Amino acid sequence: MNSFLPEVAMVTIAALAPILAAALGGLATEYVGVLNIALEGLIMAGGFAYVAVGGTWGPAAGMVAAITVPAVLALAQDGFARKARADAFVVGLAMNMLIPGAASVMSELIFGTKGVVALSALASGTLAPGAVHVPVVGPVLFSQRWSDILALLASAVVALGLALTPFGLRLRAAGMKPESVELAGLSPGRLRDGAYALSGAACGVAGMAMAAAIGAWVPNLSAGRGWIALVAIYLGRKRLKGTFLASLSFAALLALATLAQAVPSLPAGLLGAVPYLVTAVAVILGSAARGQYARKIKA
Amino acid sequence: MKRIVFLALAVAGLWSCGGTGGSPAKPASVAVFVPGVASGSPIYEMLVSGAARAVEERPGTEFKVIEGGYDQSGWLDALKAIAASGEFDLIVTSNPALPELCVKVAAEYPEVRFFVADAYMDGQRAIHTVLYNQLEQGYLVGYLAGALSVHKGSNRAGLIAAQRYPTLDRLIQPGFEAGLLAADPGMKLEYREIGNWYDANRAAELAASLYNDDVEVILAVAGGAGQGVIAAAGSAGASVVWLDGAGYQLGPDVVVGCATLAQDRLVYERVSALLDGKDLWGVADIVGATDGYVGFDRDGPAYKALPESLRAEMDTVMAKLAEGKPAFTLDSF
Amino acid sequence: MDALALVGIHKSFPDTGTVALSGADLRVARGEIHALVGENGAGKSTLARIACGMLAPDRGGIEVRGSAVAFRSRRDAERAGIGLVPQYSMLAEGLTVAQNISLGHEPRRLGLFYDSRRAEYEAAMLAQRYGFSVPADAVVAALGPSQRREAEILRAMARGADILVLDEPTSILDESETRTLFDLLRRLRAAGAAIVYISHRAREILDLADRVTVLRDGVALTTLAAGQLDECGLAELIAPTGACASGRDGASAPGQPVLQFLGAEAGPLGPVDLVVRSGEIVGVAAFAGNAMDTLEDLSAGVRLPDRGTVAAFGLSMDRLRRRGHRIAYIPTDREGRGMSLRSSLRDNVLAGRLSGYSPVEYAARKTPHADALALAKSMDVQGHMAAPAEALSGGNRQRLVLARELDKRPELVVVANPSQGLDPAARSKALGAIRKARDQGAAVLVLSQDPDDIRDLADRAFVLYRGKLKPIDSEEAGGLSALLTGART
Amino acid sequence: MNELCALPPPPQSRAWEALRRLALSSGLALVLVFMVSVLVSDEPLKAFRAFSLGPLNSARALATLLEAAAPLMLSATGALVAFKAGHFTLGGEGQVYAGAFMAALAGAWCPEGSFGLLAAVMAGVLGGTLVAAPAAAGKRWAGADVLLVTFLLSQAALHVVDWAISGPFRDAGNNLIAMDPIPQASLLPRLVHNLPLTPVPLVAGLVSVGVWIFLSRTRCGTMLALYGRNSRFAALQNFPVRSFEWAPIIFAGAMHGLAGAALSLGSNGTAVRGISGGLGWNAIGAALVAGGEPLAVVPAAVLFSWLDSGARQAAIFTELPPDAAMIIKALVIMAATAKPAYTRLKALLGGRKRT
Repeated sequence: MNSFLPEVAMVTIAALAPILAAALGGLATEYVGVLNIALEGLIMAGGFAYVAVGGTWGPAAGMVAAITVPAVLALAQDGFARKARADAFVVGLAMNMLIPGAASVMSELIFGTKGVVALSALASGTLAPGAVHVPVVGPVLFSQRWSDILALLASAVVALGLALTPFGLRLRAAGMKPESVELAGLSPGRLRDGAYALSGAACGVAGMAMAAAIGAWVPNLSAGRGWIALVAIYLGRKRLKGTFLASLSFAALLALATLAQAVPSLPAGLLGAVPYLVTAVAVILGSAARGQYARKIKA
Repeated sequence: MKRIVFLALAVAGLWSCGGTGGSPAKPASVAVFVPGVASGSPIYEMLVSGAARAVEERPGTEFKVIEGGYDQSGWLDALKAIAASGEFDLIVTSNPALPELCVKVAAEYPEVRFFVADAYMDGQRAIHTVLYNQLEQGYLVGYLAGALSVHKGSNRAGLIAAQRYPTLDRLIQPGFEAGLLAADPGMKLEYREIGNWYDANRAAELAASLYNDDVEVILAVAGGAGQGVIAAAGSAGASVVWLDGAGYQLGPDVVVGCATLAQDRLVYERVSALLDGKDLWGVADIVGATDGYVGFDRDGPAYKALPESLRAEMDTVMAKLAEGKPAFTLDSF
Repeated sequence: MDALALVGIHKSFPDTGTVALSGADLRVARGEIHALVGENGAGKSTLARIACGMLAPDRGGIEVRGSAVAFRSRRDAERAGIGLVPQYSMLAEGLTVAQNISLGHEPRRLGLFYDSRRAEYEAAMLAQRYGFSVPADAVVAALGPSQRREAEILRAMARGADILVLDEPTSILDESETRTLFDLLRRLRAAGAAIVYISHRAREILDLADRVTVLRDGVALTTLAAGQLDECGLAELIAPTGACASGRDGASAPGQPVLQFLGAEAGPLGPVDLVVRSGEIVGVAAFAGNAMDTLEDLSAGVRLPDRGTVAAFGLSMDRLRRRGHRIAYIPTDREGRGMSLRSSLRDNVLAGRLSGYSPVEYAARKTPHADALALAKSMDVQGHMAAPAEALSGGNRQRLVLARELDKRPELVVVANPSQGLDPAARSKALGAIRKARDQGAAVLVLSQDPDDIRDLADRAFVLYRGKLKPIDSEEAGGLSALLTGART
Repeated sequence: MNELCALPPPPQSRAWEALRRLALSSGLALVLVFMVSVLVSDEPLKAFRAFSLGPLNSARALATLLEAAAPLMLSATGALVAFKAGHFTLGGEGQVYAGAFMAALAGAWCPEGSFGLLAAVMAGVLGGTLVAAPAAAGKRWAGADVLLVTFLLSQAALHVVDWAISGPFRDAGNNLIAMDPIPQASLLPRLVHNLPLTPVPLVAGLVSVGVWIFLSRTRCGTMLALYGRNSRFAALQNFPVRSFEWAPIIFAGAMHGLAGAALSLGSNGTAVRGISGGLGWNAIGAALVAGGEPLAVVPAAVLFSWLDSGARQAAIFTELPPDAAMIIKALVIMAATAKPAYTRLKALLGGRKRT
């Protein structure tokens, strides 16, 4: 039992890496005031690009592809939505259909299979395998995969970019009032493009982390991480700190639900629902508490 | 508006000249319905190749492979569309869940016949099924898992499944447990569930937590998500057992054993028989290790790297199973 | 040589099917304050946006300091030294004043990170230079309208613009703030800046401008020296209606108390005691800061007082809305509270009288549609019934809200800044409609930052200063101004 | 002076606009199908014919097409009402699944016959409503974010129903992961002998007409649309905003539940694991492709199921991979929502007007 907490921490960090990267990417488009529903598809695009390119030219090239391909896709997605004045939400939904379909066709072309493509060269090693036996810190920190660490670092970069750079400031301004950036001589459309590209790149890193974790491309690789990332953004009230905390707590809930399967009397199928139910109840109660507080101020 | 009229005319033209294009009387035509995607799934690849071989030997027989995709809820509509096309006399498929769907389709299209491998349903005149004795399959990998665990000093083995389904509950898991106990009566089974067939990362998390908890061998019954178990075994230096031959390719270093089904042989034999007019309709057979349809693949690098004594033990178990010892007789399913 | 010359500008908006400008000219010299006037929808704002590079003209040329330019973006115009103070706020509400001012030219640390300290310092220095009180580190959302306007002016000045376009800058400023602004503009003029000043207020224009260009139906009608004009003549030029003479008519016949404040306190608003009776117009001349907004919120029942009561028809405001009393509310925040921008003009007009139709009558669409047309016409709202209200210009939006709200045959009218965005003719029509409501027995509360509104409308008047109400003699407009400014010193 | 206001109102111009865009995107779909057929198949004409006409070439195929489109019409209409009210519900998938589950439960337990059918339909509606209810209540009493709560509840419902169908409520005698079969007499009746046509398409059509009447011809519908675009304004106009906060969410839940019931009570004959099969997501797509026009939901749903069914037909007759169909579907959906300028409105206005 004394290994329980480190284990929760370890699984949480592994679960957090892709969710956080995707959530912060999605936050970039929320900053400019659009919901990028295509996070799920973009993660898949990143994972597939990593395996498809990495399979031929090695993991480093795969990583570059994992970042650029989804970024370009997201850019195209936004470009189409803006130029054709299409509903950004519908275009995002369509991206979520398009990407798995295209990945499957390309997988058949490149690897001759629509199924699992396992390439052990692309599997991520752990940070310092020898240090696992260091108490507490060992398993929590040193047994993490470098791909996850990389995704967390990328998340930090995105977070810094959003919080501390002029670019982040401009995104926020564009989201609050597009005319404010227009008056400042900037193009709200270009800023939106930038936000989309950033969200694509961040999702690509998330996909890379997921593919590297298992050393393979698996159809439907993202398996709902993009949606969880969206939940984290909204749970975090579209703020940076909030999104981080929400991602972290959701990852912890998922880790707990995973580890709770060790208790034989709990039905494994139902445990999957728990993180969502808990969060839904928390959201409603949280809103109610805020409402009460606001009423008190008024009365 | 003009455009629409033009389009309508063009479409109508295509339609009318297409109507005369049907081929003249054909002896038989076979559709292979893959409930999933064939490439990457050995059991379905064998389904296709077995049926193809049977058809090739009978010139004039039409043959077509149709993939139904992973979404179980779409299979019924796909099957109906195949039957409704009127192009096919025999639909060949493989999956324990398919007979129920075939019954529904057969009620509407009585002229179509079905052969379902890896499934069991008797008494339906339109359907022939053959079930593998997967108790034996589970037993083989269970025994290996048990013996290897004991060898490595662990008394627990894992089973990570995508979700609960009847074949798992009634055949694979009991067989696996029987194998574990046969190897060592003190063995215990840890069951974990992913919730779907594709979330490989969650599978990896589940597997990692088992391996961290002194489990040495895990059986993965999880489709694409099984890749996660292989990855986790790789980083934990532990082992995986698999239910069909593909495991060795997916994880040459960690997949120590694969129990196999002779799906291509079975499909070839039965489709040939059916095309030759043998009346197997309504019959449900069960085949297993005694007739060679369930076996164990010795050709894995990780298996060959196991200690000689373990492999010798496995040879004995396989030989005995082929003689029907222990007897996992199934009269029905 | 003109500092800025716009020659033969054409501009139409295919989306909404409107032609805003058809060959408009404007020439502004160095060291001049040049007023641009015209009725609502004459194309003033469009011309301003074109001058600032925010819109590209369909045809026509722009010259800056004698050389022809083609602005591909706002940035080009900014480089040419043209600053804009827009009619509607273009500040990002959630950012600080300094962030808004520095947007697009952010000071950086290490070439990468936003240097917020330096941005705040620069903004504060800028504010000090122009004698503005707006704090550089405050979030815009927390500011009152006049401080927002200050921030807006600072942003236009921050890039060292010497051609400045101000689009109705005083519409939400009080007298003393207006005076501060005018001082600033005069100083800029003395320094050689060219200033385009867009406004409706004849008196302001005569007070401030050197020359006046009148825009009508998208063409420049004439350009005159301001000295040649008087108030009435200017109004006549803007819209030849003969309705120049404003002033009060009708008489109040106060009856039952309708709206009552009893020691009401909320946020910056001190204890307020006020009774508005049926058949009278009570005017409150507004003052800078949040108290004005708070008073509006309390009067409209949007917010409840922290202490004390606000009641209408003897009912606390939170219960009132369920009782079906006829209340007209014309808010300052027209787009946020007064209309649904993306809904059709028809639905916006009819919103106030939906419950008056029987289901069958409404489903048949004939009567409601005729009503909507008549109502829009009654206030000269110009626009297509099926088009979204977004397509309406500011003045049309104001008229739409006035038409709908006053059509309710209200028992209580709460109106804030009734003449915002209206040209003199439309204004006098609007004020007439408010008076008519009074004459039909409504209790009317007018809150306005424009002392003229109070002077022209109010039977009894108050001034709101530091959250408190002080009664004034509304008959003396001069007295009002004096009180407003006097109260500040 | 004011001749613009004197023009008659354009007759449902938005609906026509939506229909026109749908027609154009159907044309685009045909072009894309043709291109893919030429690229991929060695019998391009056959592939094209199978894809485009396969779903339409017999009464039976047409009936199947309509039948498949009907649940989508129902759920998309529900989603559309919620969107009109400004509530972005992302919870359709779980609501459909819960509806299918509850309908199968009631259908199998209640006495067979039309009472059983009725009970099953009601149970389905209840199922969808129950999943939506906490979101509606959370919005009404706590102001909780609708998008977030509906999605979370939907995910939870998906897990719970998955567990229920493959665990305690599974039909033990069945190898399909499904619940006990609903007796034949409690299933949806067929309108025409030998055609798979149930009353569901009719009901779905009526629902969308009803919603159209509600939104465009009733006072309450007008108020709802105004509320959806500016809730603050609606409150100040004294509209019944309190009900608008929850009722549209409940309605969407009910419609998704009804769609789920139609799935269970149709050809499936019970609730199968994964029966919702993306219906909730497609509903959002169809509602948005319909441009917020309830009447356009019907053709939008038919377009969606035509693409699905055409892909299936093409896969049967030719080598066209199912993934190609998915890609085509995605591209058509994108195109369907594109707005190539408001040329129509411009023409209507006759061009001259000043702002």
